[in-house]
Amino acid sequence: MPSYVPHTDAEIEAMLAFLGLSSLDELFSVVPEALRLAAPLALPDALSEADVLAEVERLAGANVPCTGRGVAPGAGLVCFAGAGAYDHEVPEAVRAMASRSEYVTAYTPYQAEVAQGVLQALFEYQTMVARLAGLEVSNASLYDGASACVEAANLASAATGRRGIRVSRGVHPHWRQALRTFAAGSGSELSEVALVDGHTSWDDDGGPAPAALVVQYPNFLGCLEDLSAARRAADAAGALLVVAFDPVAAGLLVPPGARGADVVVGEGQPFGTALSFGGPYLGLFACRLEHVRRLPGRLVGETVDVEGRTAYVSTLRTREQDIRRERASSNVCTNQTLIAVACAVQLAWLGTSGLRELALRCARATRYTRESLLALEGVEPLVGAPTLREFAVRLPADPTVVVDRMADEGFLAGVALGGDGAGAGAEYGEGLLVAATERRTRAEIDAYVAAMDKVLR
Amino acid sequence: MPSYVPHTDAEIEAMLAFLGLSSLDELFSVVPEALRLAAPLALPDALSEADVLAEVERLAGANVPCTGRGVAPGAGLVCFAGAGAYDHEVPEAVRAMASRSEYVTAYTPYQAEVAQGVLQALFEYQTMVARLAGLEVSNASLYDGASACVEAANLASAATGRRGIRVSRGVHPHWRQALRTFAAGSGSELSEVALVDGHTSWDDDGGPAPAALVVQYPNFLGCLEDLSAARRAADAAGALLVVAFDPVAAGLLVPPGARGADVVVGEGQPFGTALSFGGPYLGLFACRLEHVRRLPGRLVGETVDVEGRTAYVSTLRTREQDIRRERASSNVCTNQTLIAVACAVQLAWLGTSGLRELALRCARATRYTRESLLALEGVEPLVGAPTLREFAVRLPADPTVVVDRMADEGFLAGVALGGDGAGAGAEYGEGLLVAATERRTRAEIDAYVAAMDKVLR
Amino acid sequence: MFELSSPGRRSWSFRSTDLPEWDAAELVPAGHLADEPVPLPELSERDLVAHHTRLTHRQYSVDLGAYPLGSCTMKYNPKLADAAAAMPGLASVHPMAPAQLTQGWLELLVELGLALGEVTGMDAVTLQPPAGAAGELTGLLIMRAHHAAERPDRPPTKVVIPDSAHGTNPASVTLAGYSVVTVPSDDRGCVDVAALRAVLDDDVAGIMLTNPNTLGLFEEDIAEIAGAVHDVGGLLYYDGANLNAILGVTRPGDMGFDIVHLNLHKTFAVPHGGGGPGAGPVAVTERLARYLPGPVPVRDADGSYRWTTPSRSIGRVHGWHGNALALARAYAYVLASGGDGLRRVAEAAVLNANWLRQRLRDHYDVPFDRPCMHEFVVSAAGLRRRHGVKAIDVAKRLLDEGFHAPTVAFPLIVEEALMIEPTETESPQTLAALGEALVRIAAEAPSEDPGAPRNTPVGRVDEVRAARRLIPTYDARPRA
Amino acid sequence: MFELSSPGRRSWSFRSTDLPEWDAAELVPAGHLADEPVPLPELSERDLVAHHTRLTHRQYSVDLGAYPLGSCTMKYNPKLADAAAAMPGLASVHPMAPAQLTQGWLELLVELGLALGEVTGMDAVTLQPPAGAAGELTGLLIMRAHHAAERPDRPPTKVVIPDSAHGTNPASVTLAGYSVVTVPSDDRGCVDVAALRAVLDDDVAGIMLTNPNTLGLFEEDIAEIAGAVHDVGGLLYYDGANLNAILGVTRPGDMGFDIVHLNLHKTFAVPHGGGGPGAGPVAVTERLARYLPGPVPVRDADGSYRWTTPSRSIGRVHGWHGNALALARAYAYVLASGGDGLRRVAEAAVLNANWLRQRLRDHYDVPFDRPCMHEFVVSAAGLRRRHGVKAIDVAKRLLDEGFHAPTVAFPLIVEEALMIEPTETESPQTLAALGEALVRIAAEAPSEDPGAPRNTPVGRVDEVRAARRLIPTYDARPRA
Ligand SMILES: Cc1ncc(COP(=O)(O)O)c(C=O)c1O
Ligand SMILES: Cc1ncc(COP(=O)(O)O)c(C=O)c1O
Repeated sequence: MPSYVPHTDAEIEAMLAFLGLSSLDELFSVVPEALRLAAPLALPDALSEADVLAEVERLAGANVPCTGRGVAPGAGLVCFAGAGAYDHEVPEAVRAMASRSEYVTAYTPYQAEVAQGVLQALFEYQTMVARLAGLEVSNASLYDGASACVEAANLASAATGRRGIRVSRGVHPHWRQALRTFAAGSGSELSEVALVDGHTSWDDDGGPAPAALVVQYPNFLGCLEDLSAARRAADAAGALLVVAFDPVAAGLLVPPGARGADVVVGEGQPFGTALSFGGPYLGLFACRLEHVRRLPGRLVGETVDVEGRTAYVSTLRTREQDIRRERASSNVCTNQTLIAVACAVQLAWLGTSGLRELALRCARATRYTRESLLALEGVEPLVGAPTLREFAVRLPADPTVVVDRMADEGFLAGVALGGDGAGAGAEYGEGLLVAATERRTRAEIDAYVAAMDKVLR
Repeated sequence: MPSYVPHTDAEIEAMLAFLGLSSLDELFSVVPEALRLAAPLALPDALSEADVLAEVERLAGANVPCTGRGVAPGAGLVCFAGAGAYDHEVPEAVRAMASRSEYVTAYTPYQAEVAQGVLQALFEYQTMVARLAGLEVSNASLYDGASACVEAANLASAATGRRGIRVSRGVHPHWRQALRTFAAGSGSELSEVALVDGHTSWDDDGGPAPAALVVQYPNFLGCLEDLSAARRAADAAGALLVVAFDPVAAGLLVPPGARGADVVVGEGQPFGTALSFGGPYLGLFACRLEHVRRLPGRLVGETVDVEGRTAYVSTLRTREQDIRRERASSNVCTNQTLIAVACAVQLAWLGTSGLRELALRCARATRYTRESLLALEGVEPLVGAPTLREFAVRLPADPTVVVDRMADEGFLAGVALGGDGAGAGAEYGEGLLVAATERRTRAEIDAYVAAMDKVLR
Repeated sequence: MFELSSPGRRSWSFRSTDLPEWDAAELVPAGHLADEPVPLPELSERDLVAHHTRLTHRQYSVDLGAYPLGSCTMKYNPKLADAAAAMPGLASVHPMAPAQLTQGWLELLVELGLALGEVTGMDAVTLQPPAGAAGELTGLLIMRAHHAAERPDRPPTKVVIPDSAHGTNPASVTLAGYSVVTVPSDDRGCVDVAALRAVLDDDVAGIMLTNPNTLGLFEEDIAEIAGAVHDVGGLLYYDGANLNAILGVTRPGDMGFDIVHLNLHKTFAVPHGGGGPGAGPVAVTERLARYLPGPVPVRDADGSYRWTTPSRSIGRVHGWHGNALALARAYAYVLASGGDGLRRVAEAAVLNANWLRQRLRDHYDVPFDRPCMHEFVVSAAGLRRRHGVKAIDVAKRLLDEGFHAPTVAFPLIVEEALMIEPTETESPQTLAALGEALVRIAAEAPSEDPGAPRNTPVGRVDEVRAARRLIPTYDARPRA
Repeated sequence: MFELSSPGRRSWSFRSTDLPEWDAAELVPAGHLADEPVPLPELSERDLVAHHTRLTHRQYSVDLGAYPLGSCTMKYNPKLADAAAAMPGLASVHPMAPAQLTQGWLELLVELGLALGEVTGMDAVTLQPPAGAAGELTGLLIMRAHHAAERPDRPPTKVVIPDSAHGTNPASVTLAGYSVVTVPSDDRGCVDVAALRAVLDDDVAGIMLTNPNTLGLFEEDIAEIAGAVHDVGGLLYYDGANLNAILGVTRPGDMGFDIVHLNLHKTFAVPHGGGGPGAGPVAVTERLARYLPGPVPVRDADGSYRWTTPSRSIGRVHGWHGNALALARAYAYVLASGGDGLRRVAEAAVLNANWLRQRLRDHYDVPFDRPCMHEFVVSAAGLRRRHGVKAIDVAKRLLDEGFHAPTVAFPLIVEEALMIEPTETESPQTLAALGEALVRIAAEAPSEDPGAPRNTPVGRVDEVRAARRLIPTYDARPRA
């Protein structure tokens, strides 16, 4: 119906004539007869724009989104789920800038002279991510937190010539799964390090000397790991320390770089990206300058043009696969530039004081939710370690069932750990992982706890 | 909370120091003490962006919008109301272009060298509107259809040196009200010309020779007036003929200019503007070239720059109030440029074939709705004349009550004429004015008629 | 764009409806059906989007930088208002939907009206007028209705306006059926009160003023002026274009005005849209409320809302309820600002203007050399005399510096006027850069580049040719 | 931007929550609390918006014009996909919300998977990989898992790729733990089948190909190649970057491929985002379905949807479900196109490429001079020899003409390569203008302007300096 092919029949004929052809089919004469499709693709007929949108609207209507703000009843769930994907506000200015079509419809900035917009935005992104991490360089984005973590392991292996990767069980279970998947190819030897009451216990596991120790801060259960202890353990093993950090909590916490992290990775979704059913998100990646030639993905550098004006360009491209092919430090080509731009806009929207305020507000809401929930009969902390970004509780009921029932009350109650539905990270035992962002009000939290009280009875 | 004032306290102090002042209050020392507000304005405290949007969302939630597409139940009403404001699809490309911030946040193109974007878009708008009207010139927008009609009356008075304006009762009642309001100032003498079974009967009313005859095509009740008859009547009176046309129906109908209209006005909302609770809409205005120096509002012309490149500029500005002051042909300054740009984008999106197809689809949906409704017991045509864009029926019930009850069924049933609620245009008798646009499907119309059947029982 | 057209190419598609496919001849009675379709450009969506995206790259705007166009208040409009106006619960409401289906809209309008009443110090409001000039005419028709009721035998026929007034004022006066009496400004740039007194008599319906006036100067004698006009039975009309200067500081109502229009697109964060849409609500004192255009939204004791028409309404001034989505934007801005925020707007606007004025004082002629409010006027008369550099040349040079130009040639009472309104949303850094550029332009006047602007999408545009060889449409182009 | 910062200035605001205002020290245990806040720029919303709006005016994009970047398929992406991806019912869903709350998403993913299966001629799909390269690695890990299961004792260790392959292919092969065996192209620009046969043995896990290949030429011997690779127990991997050329014409599955990735950002209307996000689903034949990353969405007999993990899944390759909103865009595009529409895409893409190729044939060297598919490669080797004008110079000149440049220096097997992919969304008029510009540039080579580009936001950028004096952040700038 709406064809995005502009050619009219008359134009097609004229073009074919120019080529000495008499039909469009002849364009494909190089394709062996036997391989040519005899019938059209078995797909539905083309729909008009309005029909497409109506169909997508129908599908969207079959979801129960986290659009609840305690405003209109039936308008969606009020979100208390986190576990690596958070319900933060996306300011309208950020939305507006990230949807500028020049950012949206450009490609990788191969021709710097006409790509200063994207390049400068990425340079600013790199600067701010490096500052957040407390390190010297950042790349211009990876796919998501999980893939950033995989790349960090690869960097560590290349830097140390070792294969072992010791990963804390406090690292997001999905990230550990991804590490395992890609280890099949990279040859990394993963070993997981147990949590003791919410903290990683780095005692030597007797395995071979590792390339890296990987720890999350705050970890999957929201607990604040002891990074100094991790650094000591890394030093003892001669390994790099990879810290998967939460960039929002970073508004309050000592930067991982300042605690000795060699590589810092993270999920950038909280800055400027909606929940989006998990993607596109944003892999944050920062490291010490000494590793810059092993940095995966794109790197933008500042330079000058022929007239000496400041200009930006993709640099150290000899690391990349289009030049170095099988010896490249990573295969990442298309990355998440637009999401990185949104992140850069949002970080500047926050500024120094806003980031701190955001972190503080999240911490307050989380604390208030935690205290209120723990006041309910039978609700207990899952671990004892102090938490910040989120927290886990043990419930007097199957957490997957609780999540289901709470949805009827208008809440996404959290992420179920274990239980009959085999919630995420069953290894932690049965529990509910709860996060409250700056969007959660006292009224919403009180209503949530009241609903929980009802559901648990 | 979010202050759009960027100044920090330190900056304010430095700036005050530069001015030799010691407080912000001193800036206002010229304002006599007695006039200065003693207390702050009695307005609520500033809200954060999120709180503002939540409050507006609450208000939006207290409306029942015409978002129904027969898709999700409870998602809003399916719209069968017209009466000058129509539920057409706004294509996403149009939405995207009309929200480009360069169009949105510029002002009137006073400095042509940096306003070629708006100027060229308006030049294209003028061209397309003139073609729609079948006339030689169009201005670059007026406030809405009603104000365009008022301006047309003023133009005619100025052109003829007469005061009388004979307005058909087929012209939208609100437009006639506006004509009356402004006649109090302009001194126009309005006389209304009755409809006979849906058609204006132009028999001489014995009044003074009029400046203009004003007729709507199709008229308020959707009927196709006889423009040739109107032209003859105008000729007989030595008056200009002003035709208020529907730009969508223009996709099928002979252009008013070709039937002798001197001025064509219309409401441009159907092209690219949502229902918007009545505004911002768009006043279309086209006339014969001989009247160009009386044309109200802005006019863009093509010219060249110093290097001979094609360029656009506001022209014949000596008609305008900022130069001609009390002798200006109109007081319009700020107009509806952005809406005109959206209209221009949408007209080009439609193109020759799309406009015709749109008109055809509206006509089909309207015909199908009319035939189905008239099949219901007790539903009768309000007038006999053939209709196109919409139609009026007499119902076996109070139309205001019917509209209310149909809303419970998920439909905005139409616009009530007369009835206990004193619906619009009570002068036409009790009835319901119904329009069906290209968005209405057979399923929606069938459901509408079934609901009507239920409501009327 | 017309050159991009190719017959048969298309962007359009429509919802599938499954309706009978009657053809045109079956639907349109004989004699009405067009023989030929309307010729419109036929483009792909791709070319249409590229065309307009490229056009926007040839367009300056507030979002790109400073826009110190005096009298126009080209400030930054927060993006939150775009989001508010886009909500389907507002944007998809039919204007004739019954009140019980539009309670949210009515509440919004009532609340906005109350807020505007508070800001202006007035008692009742109409939100119908779609722009400032429409507000002016509305206000003058209210004035007219008032006099017709009060003095039916010999209603007054004249309205006084100062010589510094904006062009819409005299035009509106004429359209309201009054004749214009111009009162001169004194040497301080304000209304010459003696001269005003001289023209006041019982044939004067009222006076239109803006305060601060178009020179950016506060009319300090406003109380005296109000007394004098009221004494002859006249009313005072406040042109709200300059309200940004006094938000939360003083109010037209307190100054003695009877009728006020507001330009929500200047003061209340409605973006200018390349020339509109705006919104020009009119606020009046209690005794004039009965004349407001109808219908107006009201809140009933039970908390529900409905439409009502004032007892002696002048009638409708808009097809519907005014530029509703612009009103929603303004309401969002009021909520975001709060009372304190609005005062802060005025403070910063006046601070910025005075700072820049001070910065430029030694480089341009300053006709009325005293502290200003939110804007000020300098003159290039000296530059013209000494170097032949006119105000318009300064303006064009400023375009080359990446800024928009100030308003030129207005107000008319200042020779080679440059009217500069920085607005409150420009930072001190931007202000410094703008001042720097203007100082440099003045300094370079002796060797002025007559070819400016050069860094713009097109060079100096031939306005004379546009008017002489009028080409108002593509079809009017001379055939090649 | 950092220069615009002023301490204490701000854009931010947050929802009012009415929560206890514990301070940082009460919330963060000792030893964890930062002494200093993270230094970030402090801007007004106005300056932030102006900064980015200005940056976008320094950025070329598809929406501004033709972007014939070979291998990248920079076609116009319909705006309807933006609207689809913005729907709150899709965009505001938490990735860990239980399946019963996300039935719409699961249905969308299942339907998209089915459509991609039909387009590629494969049986099962994972939508997790977030880009093409991620798809490659995923596919190769599936290959690895297959061999590990089939030949656990002596799994193969090598993957064959042609010398014309995109750089991600060898990089992915390495990351998958295989070594790369390069096979040369023959003088027709296709895989040298004899050379391929020579390297095939049971240590070969498979071959990665794209067809049409990176020269835009269809590998006519694909059936023979497939047979030969399958004969030694290897699998065929299809790099889907060039799928746009064959939509609805032929399918990788029919050619004998076992594993296919698609670049939805090239073929299925996901905008490129300045370098991403994209989506790189992987489709496989029935026998490989068990290895797909999990979880995958499935439809149960009762019409409901749930997640399941394939029996021998290689595991997760993304933190969640892939770039979900990109997938929603692609689904909207599939719906809008339908089967016929997709074929029309291929036809027009191939038509455009051949037309332009024909137009340029006499003006550039054409290394493999025969009809192409959706793209083609010309060489500036002759221009370089005769006039010292390199491919990169041609590219920079084209920027000055208002077009984006083609891909330069790829594929590596062509000296001074210019790889041109006009895509199907460019009209014949645009194509003609592009051809005209390229012909002119070749004609002007004798007097080539070495200063190009000149009409761009900056002139030729010093890449060498960027690498030598690395400034990767604002903080690394040399202090002035
Ligand atoms: C002083 C003054 N009065 C009135 C107006 C007219 O307002 P509008 O353009 O909204 O009709 C303007 C607009 O520029 C103005 O500056
Ligand atoms: C031929 C070919 N293969 C693979 C890729 C890699 O895809 P992506 O950039 O999505 O990772 C590309 C991208 O340019 C390509 O052109």
